[in-house]
Amino acid sequence: MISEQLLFALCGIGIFSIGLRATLIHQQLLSRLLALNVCGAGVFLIFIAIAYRGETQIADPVPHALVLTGIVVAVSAMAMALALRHKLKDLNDE
Amino acid sequence: MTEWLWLFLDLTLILLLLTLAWLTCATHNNQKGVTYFIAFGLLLALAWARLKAPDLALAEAVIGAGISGALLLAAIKHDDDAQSVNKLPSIKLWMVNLLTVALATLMGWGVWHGLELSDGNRLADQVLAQVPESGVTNPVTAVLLNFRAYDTLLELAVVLTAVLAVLTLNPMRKTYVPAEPILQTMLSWLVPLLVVTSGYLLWVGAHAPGGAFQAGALLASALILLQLAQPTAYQAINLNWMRFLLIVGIAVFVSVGLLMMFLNTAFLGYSSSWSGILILVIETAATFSIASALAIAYMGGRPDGWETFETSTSSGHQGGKHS
Amino acid sequence: MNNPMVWVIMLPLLASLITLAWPRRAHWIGLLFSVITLAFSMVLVYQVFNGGPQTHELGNWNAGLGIALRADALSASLLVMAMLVFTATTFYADAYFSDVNKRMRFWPLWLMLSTAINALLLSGDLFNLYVTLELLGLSAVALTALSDNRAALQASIRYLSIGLLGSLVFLAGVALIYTGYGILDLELLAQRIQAEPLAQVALTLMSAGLIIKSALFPMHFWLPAAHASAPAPVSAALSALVVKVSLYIILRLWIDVFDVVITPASALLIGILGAAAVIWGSWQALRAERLKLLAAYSTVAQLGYLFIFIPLITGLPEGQLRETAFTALVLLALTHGFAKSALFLSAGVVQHRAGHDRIADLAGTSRALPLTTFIIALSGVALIGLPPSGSFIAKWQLLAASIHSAQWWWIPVVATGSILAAAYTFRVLGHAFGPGDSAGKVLNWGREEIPALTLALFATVVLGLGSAGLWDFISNNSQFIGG
Amino acid sequence: MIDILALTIILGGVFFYMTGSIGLIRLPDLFSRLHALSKADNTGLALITLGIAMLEPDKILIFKLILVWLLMLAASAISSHLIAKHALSGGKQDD
Repeated sequence: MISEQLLFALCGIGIFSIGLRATLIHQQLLSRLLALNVCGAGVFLIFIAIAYRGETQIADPVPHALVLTGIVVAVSAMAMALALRHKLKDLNDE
Repeated sequence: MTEWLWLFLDLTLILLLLTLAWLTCATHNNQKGVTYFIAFGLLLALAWARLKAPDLALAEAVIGAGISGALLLAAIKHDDDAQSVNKLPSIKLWMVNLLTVALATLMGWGVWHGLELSDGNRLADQVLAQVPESGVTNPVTAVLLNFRAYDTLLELAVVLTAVLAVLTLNPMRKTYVPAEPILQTMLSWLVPLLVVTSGYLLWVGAHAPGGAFQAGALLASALILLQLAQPTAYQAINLNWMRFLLIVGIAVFVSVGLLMMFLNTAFLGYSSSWSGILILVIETAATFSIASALAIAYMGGRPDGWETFETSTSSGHQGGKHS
Repeated sequence: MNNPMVWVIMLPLLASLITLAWPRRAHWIGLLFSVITLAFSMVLVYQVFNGGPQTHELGNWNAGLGIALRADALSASLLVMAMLVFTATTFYADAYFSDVNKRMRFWPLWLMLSTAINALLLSGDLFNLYVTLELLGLSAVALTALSDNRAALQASIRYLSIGLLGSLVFLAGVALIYTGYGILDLELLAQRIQAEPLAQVALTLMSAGLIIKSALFPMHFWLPAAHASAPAPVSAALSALVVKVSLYIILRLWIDVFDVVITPASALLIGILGAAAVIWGSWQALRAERLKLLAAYSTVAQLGYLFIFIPLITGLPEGQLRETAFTALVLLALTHGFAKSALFLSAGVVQHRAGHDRIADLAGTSRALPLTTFIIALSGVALIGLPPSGSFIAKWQLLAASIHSAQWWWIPVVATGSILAAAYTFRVLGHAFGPGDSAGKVLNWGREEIPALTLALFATVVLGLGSAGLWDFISNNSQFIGG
Repeated sequence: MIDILALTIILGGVFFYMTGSIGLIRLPDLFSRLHALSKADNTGLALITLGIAMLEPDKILIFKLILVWLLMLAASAISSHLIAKHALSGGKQDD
């Protein structure tokens, strides 16, 4: 039977690839931003999948801490990208 | 029997995650994309819970789906529906597809090989053995604020940088209409509840899932709700306080770190009998900074008077050239 | 006062907070703190010179569990270069921004950029590298967006999404490393790593992410727009430092940590990309119509040279020859850092004075701005690789290494690149010295020109004449060669 | 015995949820969708909360579950109200 780690890690790779493909394809900022966030979620899922150590054991806390950092970094980057987008729209409207 | 049930549930979750990821990425309609993305974030929180990462499930629900969702929805509020979609030439599209598939295959191979190679423990045993020394009992908090506290410090710097960018780029959004009475009634008891819950999360982070980031994000959502109900509430805000709140997290963190360097030679090397209290102090300060940062990110820019006070109070430093 | 490594990261960070809290005195705080930080970076070099590579285990946790700061000759010399460029540019920037509000926006972000660069150069941990990369990327984008016109905003949006993509791909590689080895610390990883599929896949991912960020040839498309549209001091830092520190991680990974994994074919591939960057970047620089765009394309080319060193170094046997090639690489990186920042700063002066930086309309600049023209010429000398600049010695050693490792095919690339560099430099100078209506008197803008002149002199004279000292320093204190 | 009862109640909750979701997809306009979703989901949530509470020995956790249920109830009632009111006042009715 396939282990949960491999199963979810492969899912993470799948999500990463979907996001990566969309990042490369989309021209428009917001779609690209969503794609980048999906892409990041895939990487996070790989980390958390391999941190899982079965029903009985505590999971590895290091990847959890790393991903928590990653989530906060991702939301900061998103806030900044949206601010840039807003400014550009304002300039375009003028 | 239960094993197969788990496998079935896992596969369902994975399939849903992949589908939502695909839908988020495939649509050209911003509104749909954002909606799918929020749903994706919530499902991801479920996946974190499944993989025994409750700290992350909390963080993802509050930050990943909640705050990001709010930011995105606020951003697309005034978008036109019609999106001009210029399609890639099909050769380029196929190259991208090929690249992605090749990379995914490589990564799959790498992960498979990596799982074979590893003993499955990695740093876990080492970290768990040291957790009693760290001053807290929640291992994730121990890693975040003691073993790898430096990462967390730089992460706060990342948050501050993003907020500085938001503050420099735009003035605050001012298009809010007065809220429904029913929403205001709800908020009058929901906001205090959120504040209390956020304090609880901060406190409980020492020994159970929770901590500064979850607490900060929750506090930020309280601020955002307040803004939705009372659009004028922020015009009275004291700008010096706002500056103070933004920097207090890093300032306390660095001060503690440097103080410990004088006492114990290593930057952030807490004296072990004090580490619990030091971590709580740092986390409290960080909660305020994160909350104010996320709230400002939602407001979309600087409040009135953020920049102009220098010109009004002093002629200051002249340009220094063209003379 | 016991550890300069901590101080060079914490001082700019603290300064950034103070400038935010007290914007009225921002420029004094910025200048003061960057000078002190520069002093600490020199202390660090002194320590490395006397005591070999330095380690600081943060939080008193051993490096596997916690994070370690590390400095060896490579990171220490890049750090000093970064701080010199940064300090000079800080003095320049103090005079550059005339708008009060803009200056207020500039300082906290600028010091945050310095924090990120220093933290990245000293980081000894893979995930920590990711966080510093993000800090670097976000502060660089925010600074680019400071010149708030449409072109700059479009460039910075592109810069941001490309940067995020790069760091995510890098992070995916880190995830694979942690999967297989359970290690994030670079030194422990170097002991543990073997030539196996996992390591190769992970290295491919991490390098791909970093190549995007350091704008190696096929991934260079975002760089010229971003670097050319940012305010001049920001462009100087972006071109001289920001792309270079991503390249520093690539070097660290390829030559130090993953050296057993590297195959000659992969080294050759990255070298070929570097060669393509040299030719393409120089050609585009020659065709560029604006001075800042020329400088940006020239960055693409100059980074290419640094990548050509990778197949040479991995192709040489351990020992004297390899050390020499490696030192030449460092020398070239340092020289380019100084020369390119000087060029961007002078371009900023020209732009302020003339209101534009179109190369074709520069006629008369040499009379109106003699010192600035001189600085442009000096940086040109370093970019071409004429004596006595540091890059002359570096390129000489690059040719020598090509011969020693029997990879003669790099020689025509270097020759072509240098000829093209000479062509684009003389094109600018030719226009600048041309007869023109240089209305007005001779101008010296000391506060802007002196920092630029200092940097240009470092590139051409100090590094050229002082290269022997650098040679000793690198070959005795590098982790790379095991010396 | 209590296990089987709890399981039945939880399954009942799942049934209500599914009905609500089918309603969301199949019903023709915003108001009936909203109706189906809020009614069915609240009932479903109540049943699932009840079922889990029966299985849970820890009293504090039961209290927390009830709190979750109440909060969800308030949130869904108010958000449905807001969506409906927005739609009535001239917002878009389609998705």
